[in-house]
Parts: sequence; C-alpha cells; structure tokens
Amino acid sequence: MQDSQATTSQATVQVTTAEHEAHNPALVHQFADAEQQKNAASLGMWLFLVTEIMFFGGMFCAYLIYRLKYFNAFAAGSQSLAIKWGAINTAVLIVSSVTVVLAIYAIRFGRKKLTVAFLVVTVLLGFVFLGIKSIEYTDKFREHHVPGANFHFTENFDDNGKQIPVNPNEVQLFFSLYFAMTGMHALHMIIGISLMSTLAVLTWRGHYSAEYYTPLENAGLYWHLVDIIWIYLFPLLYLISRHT
Amino acid sequence: MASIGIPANQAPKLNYLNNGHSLKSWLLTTDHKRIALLYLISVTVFFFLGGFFAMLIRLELLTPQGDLMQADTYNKVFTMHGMIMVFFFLIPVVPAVLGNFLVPLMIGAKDLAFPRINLLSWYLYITGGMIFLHCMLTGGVDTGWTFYTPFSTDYTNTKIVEAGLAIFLAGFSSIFTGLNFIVTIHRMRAPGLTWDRLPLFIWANYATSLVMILGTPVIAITIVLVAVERLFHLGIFDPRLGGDPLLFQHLFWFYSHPAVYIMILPSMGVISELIACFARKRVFGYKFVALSSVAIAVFGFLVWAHHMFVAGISLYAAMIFSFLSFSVGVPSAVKVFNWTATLYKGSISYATPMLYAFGFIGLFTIGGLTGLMLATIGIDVHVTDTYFVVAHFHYVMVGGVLMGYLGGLHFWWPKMTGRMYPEAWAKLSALLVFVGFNLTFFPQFILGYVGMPRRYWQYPPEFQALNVLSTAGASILAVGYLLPMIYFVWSLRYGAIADANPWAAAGLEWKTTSPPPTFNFDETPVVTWEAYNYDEIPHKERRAPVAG
Amino acid sequence: MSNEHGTSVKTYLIIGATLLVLTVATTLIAFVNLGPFNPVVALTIATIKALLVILFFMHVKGASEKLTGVVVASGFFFLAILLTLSLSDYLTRSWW
Amino acid sequence: MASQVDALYIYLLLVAGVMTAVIFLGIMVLAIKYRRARHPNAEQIEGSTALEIIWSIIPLFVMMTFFIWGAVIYFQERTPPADSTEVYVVAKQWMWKIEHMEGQREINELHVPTGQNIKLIMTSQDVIHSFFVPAFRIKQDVLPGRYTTFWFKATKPGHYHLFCAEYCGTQHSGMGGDIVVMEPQDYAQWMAGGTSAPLQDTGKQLFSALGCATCHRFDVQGRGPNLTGIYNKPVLLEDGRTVIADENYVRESILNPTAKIVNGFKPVMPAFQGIVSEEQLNALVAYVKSLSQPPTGTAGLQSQPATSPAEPQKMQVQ
Repeated sequence: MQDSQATTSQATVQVTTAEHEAHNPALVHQFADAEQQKNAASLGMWLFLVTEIMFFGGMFCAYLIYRLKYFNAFAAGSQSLAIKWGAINTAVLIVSSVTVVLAIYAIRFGRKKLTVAFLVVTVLLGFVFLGIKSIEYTDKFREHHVPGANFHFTENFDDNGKQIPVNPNEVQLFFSLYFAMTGMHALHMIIGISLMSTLAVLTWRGHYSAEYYTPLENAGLYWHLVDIIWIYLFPLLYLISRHT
Repeated sequence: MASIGIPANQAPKLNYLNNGHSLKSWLLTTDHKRIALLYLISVTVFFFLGGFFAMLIRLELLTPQGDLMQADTYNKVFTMHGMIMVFFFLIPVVPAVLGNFLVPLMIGAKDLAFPRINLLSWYLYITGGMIFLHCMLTGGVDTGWTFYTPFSTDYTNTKIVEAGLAIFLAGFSSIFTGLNFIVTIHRMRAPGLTWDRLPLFIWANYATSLVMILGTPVIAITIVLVAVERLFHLGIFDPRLGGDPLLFQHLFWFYSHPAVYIMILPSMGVISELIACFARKRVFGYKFVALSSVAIAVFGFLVWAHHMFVAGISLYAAMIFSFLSFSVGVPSAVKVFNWTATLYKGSISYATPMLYAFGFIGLFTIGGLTGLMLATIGIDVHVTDTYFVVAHFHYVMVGGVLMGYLGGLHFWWPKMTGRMYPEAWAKLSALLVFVGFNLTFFPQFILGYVGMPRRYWQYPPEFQALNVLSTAGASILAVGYLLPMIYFVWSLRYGAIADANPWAAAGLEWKTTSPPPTFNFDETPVVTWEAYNYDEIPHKERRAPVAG
Repeated sequence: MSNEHGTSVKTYLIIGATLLVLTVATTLIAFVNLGPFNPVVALTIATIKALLVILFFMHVKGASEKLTGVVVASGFFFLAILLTLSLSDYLTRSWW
Repeated sequence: MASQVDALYIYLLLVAGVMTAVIFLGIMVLAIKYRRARHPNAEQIEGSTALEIIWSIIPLFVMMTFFIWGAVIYFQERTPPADSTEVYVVAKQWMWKIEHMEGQREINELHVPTGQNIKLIMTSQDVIHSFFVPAFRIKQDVLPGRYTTFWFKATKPGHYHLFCAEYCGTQHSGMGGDIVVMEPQDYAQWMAGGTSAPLQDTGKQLFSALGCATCHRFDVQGRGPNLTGIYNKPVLLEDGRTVIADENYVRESILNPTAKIVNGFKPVMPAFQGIVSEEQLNALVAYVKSLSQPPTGTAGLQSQPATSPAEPQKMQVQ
C-alpha cells in the first residue's frame, strides 16, 4: 500500500481502492470486504435512527406532561384537527412504506426500472403527504390556530355533548406542540423525499445493482422510521377525544 | 502546519503527516489521524479562549466589589467560559482528539467506518465554533451555560438563538463522532481482537459514544424549542402561558448530566492505559473496569434531576433521583479501586503521563466523593448553586478530564508526531498543574459551604480571603497549562525522535511506526494476545527518553 | 442484515394491508367511548403498527444478528427512561 | 435544622476523608514501594472477583446511609410544622418583597422572632430566583407561576445573609438582603410599629371587590364552591381526579379556574390571570386559607393544624 500514498484525500482513496478491490468499485478503503462495509453502513443507520427517536422523544415528553395537566384543552385542540386528513395521511405513508420495500425487493433482483418506478411512486406519495399537510396548515392558519400573536381559540371541549370551556393559552400549548412535532416530521419528510429522488436518479444511472444497494436499504430504513413517528403522532394528536 | 513532524535527518518514510502538504490535503482529509490533529488545534484554541475568560472571572473575584468590569460583562464572561469549556472543549476533547486518533489504531483498522462523516463532524464543530465566536464578538450571551427558562426565553436580550445554533451544530458533531466510534468498534476490529481483549480506552470510548447518541438529540430538540419559544412566544416553558419552566430543566439535564460522562469516561480510559503501561501490568479486574464504563454510561441517564433538588420538583421525585444518583458512585468507585490495586506489585515508573494518572486518581476521588455529598439531598439543599458545586465539577472536569487528556497527550505525543516531549519540563508542568489546581479549587469547597453563591459578580467581604487564594492558584494553573503548549510546539522541531514504541507499551497502536502511515498498518494485524500483556513485553528503561 | 431477508412480496402486501386496516380501525374506535381505555387502545394499535413496520419492513425479524434488535430496543428503552422519570416528578406533584 | 445538616456533613466529611486518605496513601505507598528502581519486574495479577464484590457492596451500603440520612433531613425541611407562622415572599429582578400575615411589608429584609417556625410561601414575578440563607442551611428556588414553600426556625438573634442563589440576570449578585432574627418581645415591638391591615383582611376586601363573594357564598349554595374549610383537604374534580387544595391549587383556581373544575360545578368563573398582581393573589390565598381555621384571637399569625390531610372530606355540595 505504501506506493499508493502519494497524496491523501478522496482521490487517492479511490485510487487505492481501485487497486485493491478492482472487482467492486463501491468498496471503500477502510473495509476489508463488502460484507463488512454493508454491515457497518447498516449499523450506522440504525444508530442514527436511535438518535431520531430521542430527538422526537424530547417533544413526546413535553406532550405527555402537558396533556396530563391540560387534558381538556388538548382534547379541544385535537377535536379542531381534521381527522379525515390525518387518517388519509397515515394511509399515504403506509402505502409509501410498502412501495419502498418493494423498490428494495426489486433491486435485489436487479430490476432497475421497477426499482426506479417504486421510488418515484414513493416520492409522489411523499408529496401527497406534504400537500395534505399544507392543506391542514392553511386551515389552521385561517382559523387563527397558529400559536403566536394572532392565536384565537373559542371552541369548547365537547365531552360527549357536554361543552367544557378551555383556556386558550393551554390550547395554544397543544398547537405549539402540534406544529413543532408535525413540522419537525414534515422536515424529515422533505429530507426523505430528496433522498429518495436522488436515489431514483442514481438507480436509473445504474449505480446500484443486486450486488450493491446499501444506500437504498438505508434510505428505506430512514423512510420507515419517519413513517413510524407519524404512526404515533396520528393517535396522539388527532384522536385524543373523538367520541361525541 | 504542513512541516509538522518531518524528521530533519531521517529517510523520508511516508507517514500520515508528510503524505501531502497542501492546505487542501488537511482541510479535506478523511484520515482519522489528520482529523484528530484538526480537532487538537481547534480544541486548544477554545481551551485557551475559555481559560482567558476563567482568568477574567478570577481577577474580578479578587475583590468583593465588582470593580474590574460591569455586572453585565461579568455575566457574559462566565457564560462564555462555561459554554466554551463545556460544548467546545470538554465534550470533544478526549474523544475527538485522542479517540479519533487512537480508536482505529487500537483496534487495528485502517480508518473509522465513515471517514467522510468524521470530517463532517469536524466541520460541524468548527462551524458551530465560528458561529459561537461571532455571537461572542457581537455581544455574547448572559444566561449561564445552563440557559434556564424563562430567563433565556423571555428576559435576556442577548443572542440566545445564535448561541443555541452553535451548540446545536456542535451537538450533531458529537452525535456523528459517537456513531462513527460505535460502528467502528463493532465492525472493524482486527481479526482475533475480541471484546474481552479490547483496550480499556476503547471500552471507555464505546460507553461515551452511547451517551453521545442517546443524550445529545434531546438537548438538540430542547435548544430548538427554546429558540422557537424565544422567537414566537408559544409558552412551552413560559408559566404565564401555562408552560412549566421545570420541563426545560428536565430536558436540559437529561442530556447535560450524562454529558458529564461524555467528558469523564474517555479520560478514565486514558488513565487505564497509562497505569497499565507505567506499572507494567495488566489492569487489575479488567472486566470490571471495562463494564463499569458501560454501567456509568447507562446509570448516568437515571440521575439527572439531582440538579433540581431545590428547583421545585416533588418531594418524592427528589428522593427517587437521590437514591438513583448513588448508583453511579459504585462503578466509579470500582474504577478507582482497581487502578490503585493495579499498582500493587507493579514496576512503577514516574514518567510524566504516570504523574498525570496519579493526579487524576487523586482529584477524581475528591471530585467523586464530593459528588456523593451533592447526591445526598440534605446536603445538596445547602450547597447547590454555591461554590461547593463549582469546586466539585471542576475537580471532575478539570482535575479529571483535563488531567486524563494531558496525560494521554504526553503518552501518545510520540505516536502522533514522531517526537518526544522534554521530560523535565513536562514533569514541572504536571506539578504546577496539580498544585495550581488544588490551590484554585479547594478553597471553593469551603467558600461554598460557608454560603457563597455561584455566578456572583460581587460578594460579602468575609469571602475575600478564600477568593484571593483561589485566584492565586489560578495563576499557577495558567502557567502549568501554558508550558505544555510551548514545549509541545518546541518538540515538533527539536524533540528527540521517537521510535515506534518508546514506552514499550502494549497495544496495537504501538505496533506501527511513529507517526503511523496513512492507512495505519502495512498489514492488518492479527491479535493472538490478551490486552495489556506486559509480561511479554520487556520494558526498556534505558531507552525511555530523558530529555530537557 | 443479511442479503436474504426471507420476506416475499406477498408478505409485504399482507403487512401493508394489515397496517391500513389497523389505521381504519384506530380511527373508528376513536369515535367509540371506551372511557379511559381510548388512549390505551389507540397507543396499543400504534405500537402494533410500529412493530410490524420494524419487524417486516425494516427486516429486524430474520436479521442475521441480534445487534439490530438490541439497538432498536435500546432506543425505546432510553426514551422510556426519559418519559417515566420525568413523570415521576409530575405525577407526584400534588397539584399538577 | 442547621445543626442537623452540619452533623450529616461532618459524617460525610469523615467518610470522604477516610476514603481519600486510603486512596492517596495507597497510591503513594504502592508507587514508592514498587518503583521501578526497587521492583524492576512486575508480577501479573489478574484480579479478584471477591475483592470487586467487596468494594462494590460496602460503598453501596455506606452510600445508602448517606441517602437515608439526607432524605430524612430533606423530608423535614419540606414539611412545615402545623404551627408555622406564614410569610409570603415575592421575588422579582432584583429584590425580595416580603409580606407578613399582619400586613407588614419589607423589601430585602425579613424580620422573624426566635423560636418560631416560619413557613415561607414564595413566588416570582419574572424569572427563577432562589431563596438562600446559608446560616440556616436552606435554599429553595422561587418560580414564576406557582408557589414553592419551605420552613425554618431561627434560634439565635442576629443578622443573617439572604442570597439569591439561582442566576437571574444583571444584578443577580446584588439581590441579597438580611434575615433579622429578634427575640420574641423585640419582634412584637417591631411588628407593632406597622399600621397596615392583616393580609387576610386585604384578601377579604379583594374577595368582595372582585366579586368573588357573589358566587362563592358562605350562607347558601352559590354558583361556586363554598370555600370554608377547603384548605389542605382533598377536592374531587369533575374529571374524577382528587387533588389536595394546597396553596398552588388555590392559586391556580384563581388565575385559571378551568384547569381544575370541582365536581358538580360549571366552569363559569372568569380567569384572573393578568388581573390580580402577585401581592393581591397572596392576599386572596391568605384569605381563603383563613377560612379553614377556627376563629381565634390571633388568626392569621398562626394557622391551625390542618386535620389530617389524608382524611377525605366530603365536598360541601355535590
């Protein structure tokens, strides 16, 4: 290896790599073989997902504590959300998760066009999700339910027909957490969509094959995690108290 | 920079230092060893910046009146000192400098698992650092490094959001470093290097990485919430709008208490290496020392509200957290006992790194025991938020982390640069650091118990004598820290040339040249021996460098 | 994770369909008054859905080594620590 | 209390001193005895599980004594005796405002008699502060939006430092004052110097001025609960929970009545958040609390022991 160390940086790395592992251009220098590289990438992704869980965990913690104290206000805030859109969005994300696993399934058999097709559908479903989310946000904006100086909330908590007035400040807390959590989730969706679009292009260009598709698999893990977070956000935000 | 470590009269053997001299070959390097040096330079800058603020604090406190600077200035000075030291020095220092350099070397790997993410970590860190410097130069922050709400969200008019962004970025740097270490240690150990053969420094960094990954995201989202709260006044932490300021403290300490273990665990790992090498012995109770690192990391997540005993948490929560806090005491004690026991029937050399190790054990013992006092609620109620706490965490953070770091830096300096440091000067500075440190911080225990609150710009005159002592100690400490800075730089050019293993130390990092080649090992090593097999390595007292 | 997940397209579709059914179910059940059990049911269903995604879509079931499972579990474990120990304060405040 | 804290502290110091001595001496003795010049060849020792267990378990037991002793002291510090004299404290950037039940007000000074248990009921107008009297070994953060309480008993007349211990902004270090401890007769004399009305009387006036009395009636059932005798008693809420009607409950029910609706009542009370000041709120709370004690000559100076708070009390109206 001595000879190949004339310079460092990425360029050299690739030279070295090419010399040593000419049969697999995707293998980078620090790994002994493709198996090790794949396992490392996968573990790295899982650890990253754990940090995501803890990241959202801080907001879940805040949600739990305020919901305990201000149940009525949280229920009133929850009732003002459009359950229809929430449920449809949940379904959209689930279907997108299915298309992601199908894309990875397809690449394992080297079916590149099929893979690209599934990725494109995934991206489209991602946009559908964001579109619906923006409809919801627009409604909230129009109803002055966005926390801040213009926040107004006059509805009551409808507890099985019994009207319970609630403190707007407490409902504002609900909406603060609603926007923080769904906003952070939407940001993750945007990142996921860019990721999936890039991968679709790269797959189209032939970067991935049945032998090497680790980035696809890891992006898939990320997408599923974002899905899982929504799976929890849906009941926590939309379904607090619906039985009227 | 580029000329570092090229031995003047040696055949130009290619190593990681002379393999490429352009600025680009450093700033875009993916070599873990070069990134470690980038970190070394940047944390050193932040250390001396933080130290400068520390000197300003000590000078202000020389007299009871606030006469050196305005109250607002003083508040900013201690805030800058705290934030710089915690987020830009103590958290990255050992993992990002020594860990980055050594983790792949110690496990016989060519690099970390994700070299480009490693470089990204440094860029996140340095971007955060630059933003913080900008924030500092354009007004700074005056909330204390804890930036408690509602003061930070609604009452201060300083640059909280900007400082928050800086810390957020530094936090992600830390997350990626931890992620890289865990994957590397899991996936890239050399053949034969099983978990029970790993150096204890690796175990310690593994445990640290767990905390980085699990804790840091919580402070990240907390910072986001504080920023959003400050910008839009949502009420998440504002009692006037129904929020609870204690929720901020819970989230903050959920990270910031374990963060203490991010700082101290890697230093503990360093100490295990030093003691083994300079006592020529396998560390006593290897398995217990290894597992105690993981135990400290996990238990560290169960104790955070002991920072909040007087903050207004419920009586019962206080008791639960006090009880759980003692759980960290056991693995910490286990380490100290095992290190001491390792000395038994050893063959002990008093080289500088060993002096730092002795210092570490002593100071960490005091820091740990006073920590137990703080976990005892009845005592904590009196001494929390006083100089007792300040003294306690400086014993752990400076007496512990920094001692370990300096010990490790001396120990691995020949490996990193190919040069020896001057031994006599190093011994002198170790002595100065030890004496100066105790003189600075021991009086603060007494100050705290007699009631001087922390973050005080002026104080009743009866506290002056102890404060003068502390300031006097700080000036000795400052000399103790400046000396290594000078002789390390000096040694780059004039230091004795180090061979591959100047300490006759065990460990894979000593089996390659000093400095190592870019890909660490010419051949991937195969490990067939246990860690710290000092019975198989004769020490070479004569060759141990005595210079200066 | 091994190259062979041992999961077929059919499994994926069945799991996907189950997830959709559970989504409809949780939405409908929300309109039935179960008293204190509404949130319990909603979160149980959410957890089942999350587990299905983790086990089948993310291939933790059938993974060649246990490490992945340990990593996931530790994530949720430390989240649980954050939530329960925070609640230990709030639930024992007499007036919260 | 100070002597108890000191006793515990001395115990901890002893244990810590012994431990430090053991470690320091151990290192020194071993380092000298086994220095390389005298002991050139190390003997390898693997370790000892028995030793590991011993030096894990013994410290654990010692630490449990710390925990228990510390927790006992803490529990006492946080449980005011029933005969405590109450004093209201309002903190703001950067001063302490003190209100005695007799209506005396002070700033940055608190006069108390020796031998009397004093319970402080504290809140903040802005950021978090912390009431710290080193001589009494006590400290309690003072939070905006709620009350925190603790108690102490001064034994020796004199002036003692009062500090703010939680960083609160520019003049944090200037936010101090004096606790003036006086002999009871001196204290009585000092107290007699004031002319203000007792706090609960101020509260009573506010109670009618704000129109509270229209609904919270004492003769017939009004639209709000009868407040007689509720303090420190469990209250059954509309949603089935039971909470103790402590200071924080009364406070919250004034500022934000919909937060906890008493069973059987309608959420019709307007919120007083932003309408009453912290001082007025203290007066109202003091008044509501005074409704829970039998009328005595010195009502207000001493609150009577609440009958066992655990004993469930039937609400006046269901």
